[in-house]
Amino acid sequence: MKFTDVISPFLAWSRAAKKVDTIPYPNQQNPGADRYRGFHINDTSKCIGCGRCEVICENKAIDMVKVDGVEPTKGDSGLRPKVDYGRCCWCALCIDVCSTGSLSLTNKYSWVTENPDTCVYTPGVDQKAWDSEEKGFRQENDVLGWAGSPREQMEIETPEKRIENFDEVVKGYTVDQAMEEAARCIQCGLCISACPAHMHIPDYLKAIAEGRFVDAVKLFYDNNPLPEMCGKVCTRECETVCAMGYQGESIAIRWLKRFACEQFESLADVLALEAQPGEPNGKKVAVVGAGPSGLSAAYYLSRKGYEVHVYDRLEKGGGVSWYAIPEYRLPADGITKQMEVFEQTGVIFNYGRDITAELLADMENRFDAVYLAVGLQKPSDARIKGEDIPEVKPAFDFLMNSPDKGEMLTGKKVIVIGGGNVAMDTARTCVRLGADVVLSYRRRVQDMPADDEEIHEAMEETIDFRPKTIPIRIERTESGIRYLYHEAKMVDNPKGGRPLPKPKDDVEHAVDADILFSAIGQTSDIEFIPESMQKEMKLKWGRIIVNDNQYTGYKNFFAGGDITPGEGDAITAIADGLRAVKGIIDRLK
Amino acid sequence: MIDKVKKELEIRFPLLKLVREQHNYLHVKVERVSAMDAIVMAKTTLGFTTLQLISTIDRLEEDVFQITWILENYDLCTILLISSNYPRENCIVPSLSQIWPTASAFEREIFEMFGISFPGNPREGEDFLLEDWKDTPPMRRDFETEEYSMRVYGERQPREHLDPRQYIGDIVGEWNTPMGRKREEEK
Amino acid sequence: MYCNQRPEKPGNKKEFLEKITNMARANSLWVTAYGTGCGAIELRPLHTSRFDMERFGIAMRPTPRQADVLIISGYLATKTLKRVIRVYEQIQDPKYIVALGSCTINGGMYFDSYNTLNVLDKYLPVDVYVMGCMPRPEAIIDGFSLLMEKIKDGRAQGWKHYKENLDYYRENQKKIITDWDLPDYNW
Amino acid sequence: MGVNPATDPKKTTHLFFGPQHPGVTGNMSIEMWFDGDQITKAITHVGYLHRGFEKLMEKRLWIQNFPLVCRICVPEPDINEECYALAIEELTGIEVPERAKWIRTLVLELARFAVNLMAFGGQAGTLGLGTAAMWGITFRDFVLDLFEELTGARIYHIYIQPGGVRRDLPPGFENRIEEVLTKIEERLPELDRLVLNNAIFKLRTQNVGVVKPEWIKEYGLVGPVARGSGSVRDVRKDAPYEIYNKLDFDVVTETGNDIYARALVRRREIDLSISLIRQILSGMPEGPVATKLPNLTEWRVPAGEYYSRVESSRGEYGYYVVSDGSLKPRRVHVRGPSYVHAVPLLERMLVGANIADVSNIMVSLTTCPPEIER
Repeated sequence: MKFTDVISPFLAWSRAAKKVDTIPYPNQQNPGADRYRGFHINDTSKCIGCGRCEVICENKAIDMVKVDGVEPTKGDSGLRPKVDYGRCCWCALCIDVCSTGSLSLTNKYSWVTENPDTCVYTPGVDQKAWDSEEKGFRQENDVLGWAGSPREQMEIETPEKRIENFDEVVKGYTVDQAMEEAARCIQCGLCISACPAHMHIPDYLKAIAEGRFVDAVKLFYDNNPLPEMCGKVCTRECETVCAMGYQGESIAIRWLKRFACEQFESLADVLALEAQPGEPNGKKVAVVGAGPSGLSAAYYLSRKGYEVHVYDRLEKGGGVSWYAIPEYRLPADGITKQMEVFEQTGVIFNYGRDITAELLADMENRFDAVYLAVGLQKPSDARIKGEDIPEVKPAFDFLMNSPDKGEMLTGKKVIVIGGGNVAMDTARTCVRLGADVVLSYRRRVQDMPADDEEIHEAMEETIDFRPKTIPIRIERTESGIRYLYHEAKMVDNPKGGRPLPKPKDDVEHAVDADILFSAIGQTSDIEFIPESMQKEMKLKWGRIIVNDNQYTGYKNFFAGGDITPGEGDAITAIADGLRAVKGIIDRLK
Repeated sequence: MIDKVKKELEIRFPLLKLVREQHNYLHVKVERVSAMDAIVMAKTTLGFTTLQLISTIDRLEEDVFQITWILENYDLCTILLISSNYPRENCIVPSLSQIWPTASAFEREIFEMFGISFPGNPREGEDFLLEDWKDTPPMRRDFETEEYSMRVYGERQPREHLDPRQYIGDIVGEWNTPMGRKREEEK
Repeated sequence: MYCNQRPEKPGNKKEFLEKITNMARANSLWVTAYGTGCGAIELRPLHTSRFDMERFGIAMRPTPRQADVLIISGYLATKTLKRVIRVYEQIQDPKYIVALGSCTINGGMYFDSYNTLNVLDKYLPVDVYVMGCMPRPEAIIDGFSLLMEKIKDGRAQGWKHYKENLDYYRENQKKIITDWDLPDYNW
Repeated sequence: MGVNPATDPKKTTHLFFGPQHPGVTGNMSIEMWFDGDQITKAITHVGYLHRGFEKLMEKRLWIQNFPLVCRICVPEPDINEECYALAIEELTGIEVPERAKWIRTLVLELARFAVNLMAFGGQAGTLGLGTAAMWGITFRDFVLDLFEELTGARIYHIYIQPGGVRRDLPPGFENRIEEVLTKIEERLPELDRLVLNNAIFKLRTQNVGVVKPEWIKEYGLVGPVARGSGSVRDVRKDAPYEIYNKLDFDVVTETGNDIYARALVRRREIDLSISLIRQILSGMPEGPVATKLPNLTEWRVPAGEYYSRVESSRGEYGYYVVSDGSLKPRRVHVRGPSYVHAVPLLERMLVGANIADVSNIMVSLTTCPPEIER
């Protein structure tokens, strides 16, 4: 043993004269670090109650519960997370996956209690000492990307190529892409409330993610007998509320629906067991109009055992939305594929029948119930001076008559007035037919009612957008027509709502053209309904007012689709059909 | 190095299946009858003198236990995994406790956790991690730990569980469609 | 060596005497050095110079016979529970239990584990819970402050409760410790 | 826990050491038979901390296991996360960004640094040198402050995840690390004087608790236990993971075979960690710190089996991860170095040792019971 070894430990005494490490008041002086994972806070106004935190919690510490003052709305389940601190392990997985980023942890760490039953609380609802704490563990989605991710990109034809023909613009997902895209779904179900038909979206996304495409199609047919059409042209309310859309991109629900349907040559074969007429119950129902609403009512009634007769003035089923939507968005072969299912279900179609008052009166006698789903027939008046010139045509009629098989418009100049989907369809069809297109719309581009995607694609296709243009009149010239307009500025609407366009100055701008299509909407035409019936029904602005079950109030007459007030899109029409089925079943009991 | 090991093992055990191969890592699957031979050969002639771990996987759907011996060549830091399947019913696996002193503890644990017997291990049956366990061996796939925990230990308060998906669906009547497919049937 | 009779009912002292003794008890809490779970790692900084718990009158004692406080630092495996019961019962009256972490309240991380308790106060009387997984030393100091307050107020009566309801606690304890080989009363 | 009530007919004494004992590491116990004060037989009893991790992991999603695995080793949780993440990355083929690799290595070295400080001080603590133990733990606390700032927690960091790390370094973090390193470095010589140059420490540790070099291969000893007996085995060098192959270091090794040699290895590991941390800080590249993962609740890891290894402060740590292509792991088997150190080796080492040295020997192996029991 060395002597130094005996002495050396005593040198530690020198510490006695140095600064101590002790923290005098640890619990007051030592706050958690800026990123400390302490107790939960939740911005309840930002939270949408998707339940992602509950699913990711490995300790089952988070329960989604109803709280006072938060009502379920579209895109918000009304539930809020309640955290059990007898389970929580401060791992903060719930923070990193929170789809809106509303949930965070504070840097407060001290909570002592005598009563173990008090350790459960709903952050943001129950008052806690750390509610206003600013520091703590916050989501950093740009680092991790757990709360929202980008969408699988689908191949899209280039604008240069696609204006040459009427082939579909989007190419659809490959199987791998679709399964990956569907796997992004977090199964929160917020989309169910947004979808007018309340389709089983999380279920079929899961089926697609797992590669069970047959199951997915069967799930579509639970509340939507036109999935392929919806897969291509639906207004996709569901995607607007998707929880994944807050910090990433919403799931491509529409494209996935389309993908699942396109996996099969024949939908009727897939549904060989499902789409069969039900046990006949001896009752007969007439459906007027073979559009989405009429078809959906017909399909489910037939499966319930009713004898269903569908009447339509056109030669094929599918309705105007089908015919009027151009090939590049909705190819016609899909129609036949979907119509086969209806035939297999036993629906009897009567095509080419003009709907008249006599026919309706006849139906009243022959059928137990009638469902009116005639849609909107008449183009709205543009109320512009000179709209009676023959070169000024309703866009809707133009689209209805298969323009892709009609004459080319090569070298001609076309003006389209309007900002809705019909205007976009017309403009883009004309471009494909070789014309030079000017699109005139009263308000700004962001005010256009058409789908953003449509507008974006139309802009790429050499269409000359002229937003904020107020039409004055249309004149006839030697070679064609001249369209005159004022440039507009936007002023605030005193009644609220969208800003109004007002002429900026008196300068009249002019465009010369060969044809002008007015695409400013359709109105209803209810002249076919006998006056005696009209008196019994409640009408407003030419539309039929119905109750929750689509009942008109007149005998066993039901109505739905665009003839009743509403959103005016296909999926709402389908939902009307579903409700009508329920109404009819209840009424005929 | 690994190439040589692989070659020699393949010559000796033609039915051997290769699972994974890296520059210092080899995983092979052998027949049950040749498992012990392979291990002894690895130790005596191939230089894998250290037993790292004995691991068991309960492959319930195939009705077998997969036993994996993880051996190591200590000097070269090279890993050799030898796997073999044993039938699940009354599973008996030869003990390595005579060859490696460390094997005994691993085997005692497996006996406790899976109920696999290692005849030849002098300390088999001694309590290791558990004390007086009477239920199904806990690591078996058919043992439901949450159910056991709730039954035996209970919880302070039951969960008030509302699944947003179901809750929304019920509010808007998602399943209330004309065809009325029941959620239960779906699941 | 063991006392083989039921515990006597603790007698009541005069109120002012009780207050004075409580004051004294509160300011010298001696803790049994038994790290039952992972929370024990934060007890070490607590008795080093940085957090220095001795200035609050809290000190670690090596044996339960010298201590007043038992810290249950997190989850309790059933095998440990048996030892903890014995340690707790050997502590002289009055005695207090401080429970650290979520695990003691409702199972915490291991709520579905087959080998850990979920609700500690079914088996032992707990005076103070410190939330956190695991609680920081500062939070543990807060826990001790609460315990001191409780003792001063005369509310820390867990040990009396345990004696009075021994049958209830024993029944719960024996439910999960199936091989009960402890003496029934080990004071 | 006192003498066993059952009286032993033989003349040997029968004692339980632990689980309630201040000298025991963690919550475990040793049952011993003595002849005089010499141990004739010892049996380790473990399982007091058994939580059934491996069972629970089969019931949780891949990502949900990260909060769980770090709890297997309380003093050094990061190696568990790292080891599990390495296995998942190997099975899925997820790439880790370069900066994330550097940050991971930094975290692992910081954790090793903290643990060695505590273990080195703790070794002296078992001999009654309380000051050294307190200093060691206080130094470690400074490192924990860094962890708190970086990861949001002192103990359970849950920081490493497949494809990278959870957060980038906070601004100015490098300077804070440097401050802490300087502060501890300044005080390490004092600790040395107190421990390594202490007559008591030398007397109690030299030629006590000898690990014979021939045991190394027989038992598969790793870490400071093996390196204190002349082994040069270190996974960081032999099978480098993350960026260890870019760092310049020599494996620490001593040839004393006894407790003193193991303490010396730990002491030198502290210096090595400081040097490695400095190297990492000077070479840290810029860039992203995490690869985007798919939807975590629908994340399936392709079927396969992998045994991943990292070097912990106690030696080689292994995770045998088996996936059957589903949402949850099929089997995760954790192999901690303490498994062989604390059960077969300790049982053998204790035979012939004195009763007073039991705690000393046990701590010199840095046995971590949760690793054995899981």
